[in-house]
Amino acid sequence: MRTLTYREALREGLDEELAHDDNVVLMGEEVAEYNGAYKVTEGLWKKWGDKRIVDTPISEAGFIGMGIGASMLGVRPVMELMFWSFHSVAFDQLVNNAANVRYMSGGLCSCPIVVRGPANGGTNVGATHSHVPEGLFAAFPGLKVCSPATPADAKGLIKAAIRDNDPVYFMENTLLYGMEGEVPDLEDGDFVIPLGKAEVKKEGTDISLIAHGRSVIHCLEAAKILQEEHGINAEVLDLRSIRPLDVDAILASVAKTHRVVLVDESKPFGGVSAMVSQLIQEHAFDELDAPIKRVCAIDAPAIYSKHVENEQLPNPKRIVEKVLTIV
Amino acid sequence: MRTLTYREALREGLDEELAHDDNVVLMGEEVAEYNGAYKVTEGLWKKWGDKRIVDTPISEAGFIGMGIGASMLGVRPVMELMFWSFHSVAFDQLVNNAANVRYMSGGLCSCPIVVRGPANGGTNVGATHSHVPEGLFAAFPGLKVCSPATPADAKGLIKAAIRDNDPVYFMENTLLYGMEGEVPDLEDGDFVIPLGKAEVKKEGTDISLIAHGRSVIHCLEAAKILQEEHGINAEVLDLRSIRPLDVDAILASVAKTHRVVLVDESKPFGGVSAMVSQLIQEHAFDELDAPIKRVCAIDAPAIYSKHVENEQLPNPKRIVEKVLTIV
Amino acid sequence: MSAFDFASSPINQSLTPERKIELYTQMVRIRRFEQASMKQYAADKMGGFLHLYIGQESVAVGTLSLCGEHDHNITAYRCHAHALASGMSMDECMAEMFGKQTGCSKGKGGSMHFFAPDKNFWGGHGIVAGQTPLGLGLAYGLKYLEREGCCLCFLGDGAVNQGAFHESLNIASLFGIPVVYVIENNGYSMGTSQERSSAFNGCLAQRAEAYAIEWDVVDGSDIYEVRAKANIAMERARKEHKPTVLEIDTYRYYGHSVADANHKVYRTPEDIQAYKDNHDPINVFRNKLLEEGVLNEELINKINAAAKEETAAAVKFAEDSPAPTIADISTDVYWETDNDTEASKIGHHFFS
Amino acid sequence: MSAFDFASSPINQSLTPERKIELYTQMVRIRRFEQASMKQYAADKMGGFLHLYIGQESVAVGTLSLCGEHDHNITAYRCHAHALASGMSMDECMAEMFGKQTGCSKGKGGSMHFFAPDKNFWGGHGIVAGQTPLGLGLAYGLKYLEREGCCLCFLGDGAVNQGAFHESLNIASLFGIPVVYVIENNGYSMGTSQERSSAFNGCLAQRAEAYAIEWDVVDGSDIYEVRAKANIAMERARKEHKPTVLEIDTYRYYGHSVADANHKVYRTPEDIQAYKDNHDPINVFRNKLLEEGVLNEELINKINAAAKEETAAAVKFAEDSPAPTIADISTDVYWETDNDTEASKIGHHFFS
Ligand SMILES: Cc1ncc(C[n+]2csc(CCOP(=O)(O)OP(=O)(O)O)c2C)c(N)n1
Ligand SMILES: Cc1ncc(C[n+]2csc(CCOP(=O)(O)OP(=O)(O)O)c2C)c(N)n1
Ligand SMILES: [Mg+2]
Ligand SMILES: [Mg+2]
Repeated sequence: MRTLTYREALREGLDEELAHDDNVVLMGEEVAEYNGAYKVTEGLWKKWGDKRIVDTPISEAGFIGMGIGASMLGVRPVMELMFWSFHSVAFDQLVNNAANVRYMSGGLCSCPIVVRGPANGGTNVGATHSHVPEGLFAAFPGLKVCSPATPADAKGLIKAAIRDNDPVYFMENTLLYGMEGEVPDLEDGDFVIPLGKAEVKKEGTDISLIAHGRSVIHCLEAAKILQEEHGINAEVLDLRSIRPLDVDAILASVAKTHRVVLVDESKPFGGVSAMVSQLIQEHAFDELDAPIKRVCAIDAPAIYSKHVENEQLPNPKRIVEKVLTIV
Repeated sequence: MRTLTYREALREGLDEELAHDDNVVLMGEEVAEYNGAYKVTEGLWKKWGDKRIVDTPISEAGFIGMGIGASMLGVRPVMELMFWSFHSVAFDQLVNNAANVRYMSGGLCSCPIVVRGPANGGTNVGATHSHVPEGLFAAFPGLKVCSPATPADAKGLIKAAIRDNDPVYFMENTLLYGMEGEVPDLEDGDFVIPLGKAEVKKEGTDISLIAHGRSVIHCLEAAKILQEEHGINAEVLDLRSIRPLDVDAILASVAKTHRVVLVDESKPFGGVSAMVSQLIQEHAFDELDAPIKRVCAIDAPAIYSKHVENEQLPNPKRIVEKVLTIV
Repeated sequence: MSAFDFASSPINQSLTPERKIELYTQMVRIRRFEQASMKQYAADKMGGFLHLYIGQESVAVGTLSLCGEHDHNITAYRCHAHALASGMSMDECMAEMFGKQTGCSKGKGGSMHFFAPDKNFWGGHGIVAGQTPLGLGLAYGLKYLEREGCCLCFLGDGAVNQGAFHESLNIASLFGIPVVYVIENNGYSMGTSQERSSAFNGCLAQRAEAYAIEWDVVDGSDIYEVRAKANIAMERARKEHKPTVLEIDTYRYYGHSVADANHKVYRTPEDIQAYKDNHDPINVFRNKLLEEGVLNEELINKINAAAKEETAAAVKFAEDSPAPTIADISTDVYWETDNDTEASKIGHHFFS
Repeated sequence: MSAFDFASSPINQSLTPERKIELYTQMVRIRRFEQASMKQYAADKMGGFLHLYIGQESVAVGTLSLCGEHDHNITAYRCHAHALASGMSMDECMAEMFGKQTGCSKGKGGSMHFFAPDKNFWGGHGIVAGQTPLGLGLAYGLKYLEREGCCLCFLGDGAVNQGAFHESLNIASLFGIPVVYVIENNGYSMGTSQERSSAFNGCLAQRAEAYAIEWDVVDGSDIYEVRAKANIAMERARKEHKPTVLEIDTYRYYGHSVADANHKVYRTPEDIQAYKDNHDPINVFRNKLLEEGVLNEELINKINAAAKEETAAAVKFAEDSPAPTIADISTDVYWETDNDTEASKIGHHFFS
């Protein structure tokens, strides 16, 4: 297997799908000539040209809505939000038109669109640029949401997202773009990871750490510390996809460990973790030996200061501390 | 005590605050000359004139943002969204500017704005017009959310919301506007209900039904059926305010009954109920004799057909059935 | 009345008498359909809103009469006329409002959400101006897929003040998108007159100008004028991939929706009557066709009777159709689950 | 260079030599401050973004020099100049970028979010055009509170394509709001030239016209022209409660933000140099003031040296200031909890 960065893996996935289907078109601010604000699309404009890779004005409601309309006609737009945080100016298109048009038309329309971009805190860009909206969008039936934590998952899931015939909101992470990891070789065939499949990133017996996105990386670090310093063997379950959600994998892990810490970069009121908590307590009530605990962002808008932003977010230290309260 | 409708009680609260503070201004689509799409503001334009009661164009981002800007300068705007569902076109103003401006300015700005309007399903207006976004907004630190279920609460809470110095999103219900209830007499003094205080709407011992908004009314009906037909004495706790949230009242009720059904008009992924569930299982783990169950909307965009819309929503029948699974 | 006689423009000259009768018949059918809807609404056969188009028929019929197989259209919640003029049946439309399984949207959309993608009609949208980027996208799709055609995207005079419309105009011009925005200016957004909702210089269509988009203002009471000017815009879109904004002046006779109890407050009954008497698009066209000798009283009565009969049959169809079941609530959410694909079997798509 | 000599317009004629030196000094201070910021950013003293204003100084200084005690202003993320020109100290601004407790926003906002409501400066906003309805609201507030004054609301050439701006224009005109929108047209939104992001006829400010709003285009390299034309707009706002859209042509020398590695790709280094050589607003003004005999080399050097010294002191202040604590994360969320009011004690405001 090769080693690629998360960014390269994503790009490879996009490139393959551009080759795979003429109707796939990439759009967004600075995705073409500038090669992408975070360089995910680097080189694609040069390779695929003006028709397939399209720079847009700063009009998220306009261009995302345009993508939705085009998708109803059979185009398969992959729209970049420079930051997922900018969903706020396109919210109506994202949660009404994309999510509801199939339903309101009694199934006559469909909307095979992907909206992708980074959705994370931790880069000292302040409250308006640091939203983590996985839970926000997963709340809308009609939408699908996923959030890969590794290069391989990034590639496999973006390809599944583009081939999916429903709207998929794909949440990346600026702090993972440079992270390296193994990705299957091209000779080994088309590498697609289905939406809705969680992955145990580390087996364990004493407690389940359940997370998605960069929090998975934090959980893996925490698991190491827990093992080395406390003799606790934690399992790390990466949800990967938020909706569809692999509820079976969650319950299986809980049935094994009987203790759970959910890690979620979201603010604590709600978020994916509140929903996972609800599912676990409802469906594995008798399996639980302790209350489900969560590590979320400290409950305030995202702070700018680089001296404390990492403390506001989940991090291995905070995870370890939380685990120690229930084992 | 007098009997007023929910609509009249709200209007009385608005009217009193218009009298109480010259800086209070009511704005929104059709609130003035038309007397309000749902007649909440009826007569206020005639009484208070063009300066205090202002009709706006259909530009929610523009006028809500305008209200936020004006509030920073000391005006106290009370903005009507004709439907809370139209939050989608003003989302950036609602969750970035209103929620974050205090934080991002290190406390130099404040934003004493109220945004109000109906937020409910059940009126056969389809998916785009039937959002119930209490949980969505409560997820943003910096915002406050409340949702009254009775005329008295509507009056008391709208007055508290207007006097509050933070942004308060006030969620009413078209199906409650005509409902009558007792409201304290004017002679008995200024009637204000603080945000953050839940109310036991019916005492009980066997199970806690926890809800807000119209679901409280459903819970009361269900409690009656449970008592009469099943001999189950249910307690009904009305959250009233979602953020601040009366966590103590929730835990107190659980400590008494040891069984919980949460009722929430929201879609089941997330919502206020997922958060309340998380809080209960975390802080009252040992009090629970059964898993916490929820009655939410059936997980799909809101259906139009009046033949089934009430079945998609929580209703007394669904609540009773759910209770019977855990007692 | 327009100074210029648009009957003589080539696109109208090319109309056969049969086609003229068809256009007239369309308008009559739409009006009868809506009059029946109003009655059924009053009889509590429907829920929610009912936004009537009565008075505006020439706009939908005139513009959509120009559509060929590659031309698409999309509109707001006041969508009955566009649906019928796109070729949808009264049965499926009436049944939709009755909230029945046989409705075009299976009772899931209601009066505001008629759809017929097979007839190039993309709804029926409830959020003011929310359809304007979608119309842009349909037209973008046509260009992308290299199909010759355009998209007509309708919006109201109040809708021009939603930001999404402006974002769409800029993109339409910048990218060269074959979209024609049709502002159906009926003078009011709910109870608010155009003057109280929009700042403008002369007209609303002029907002196009600063985006280097062509625009025009049309007297909507004359279907010939509507067709003549829309044809220019549609040809510009199809041939040059250039957008246009057309503002078509028209009028609605009833309230914003049937629930609008105020509609005789913000407008006087005299105003409404004056419009009906002098500008009713059906009367105006009927008189022209009588003059032209295309119509006669007998034919008019026949058309009317047929429309009423069709409407009555649609009401019966709707009445007799089954309501959706509780299980129906959960379909049409995801393409993958509806089609029972492999993907749909992985993970939970639905929650409770 | 403008054909007309704006030095002779009354608002500039009224400037004393001292005041002219002040304006020059402001521009120099802003540039030195930002040059120092760039260095500190490179030395990893700050996080996030750093959007430099270098090359555009005449716009903020020229317009804000016209502000009296009732005039307010608000801008986007490229906000250092507006902050300093509004009277904020270099210390609090530099400390903010260092993420320190002593920063104007206590290290919570960063480079994009400077605020000083006591100096009528309302930020510093990161969402493109998100500040445009806020500026409208500040101006609405002035009118509502019956204070004579106006609000200057700055935005970029790329920001004109956000819907919120258009909604604001319509309301500003319709309601008669004393807001002056200043489009700082530096030719680019990130790596996209104006031509590739906006459809327009002649200029961007013209978008105002269809809203019946006055507009003008300004050569931003000449601070006299900026002041002359802004003064007309601000007087119109104050006296007639009428909005204006001004488009001020300007240029930024560095990348969109300091992290923009491409900025010599989408523009040639020659272009940038040519602008610096011929249109740099500080040089242009310095030469005028030399000609006018207001400045001399000695004074210029003194101003420069003082600005550098002030900047260095600000860096030291920022460096020496304490960082926020973890407890600080949780303050400034709610007014009520910060002020420990009765209301703040009821219910849980915070969760974990
Ligand atoms: C974003 C949004 N805001 C408000 C509404 C409520 N609303 C529905 S129609 C309407 C008036 C629209 O007027 P206009 O655009 O002139 O269209 P018309 O009804 O006259 O056809 C309003 C305010 C809505 N549906 N969506
Ligand atoms: C809604 C939104 N979309 C995108 C961005 C990312 N972004 C920040 S600045 C910018 C370019 C803005 O250009 P312009 O308005 O010309 O201002 P300038 O940077 O030139 O001052 C972009 C795309 C954002 N902050 N907000
Ligand atoms: Mg209208
Ligand atoms: Mg720019």
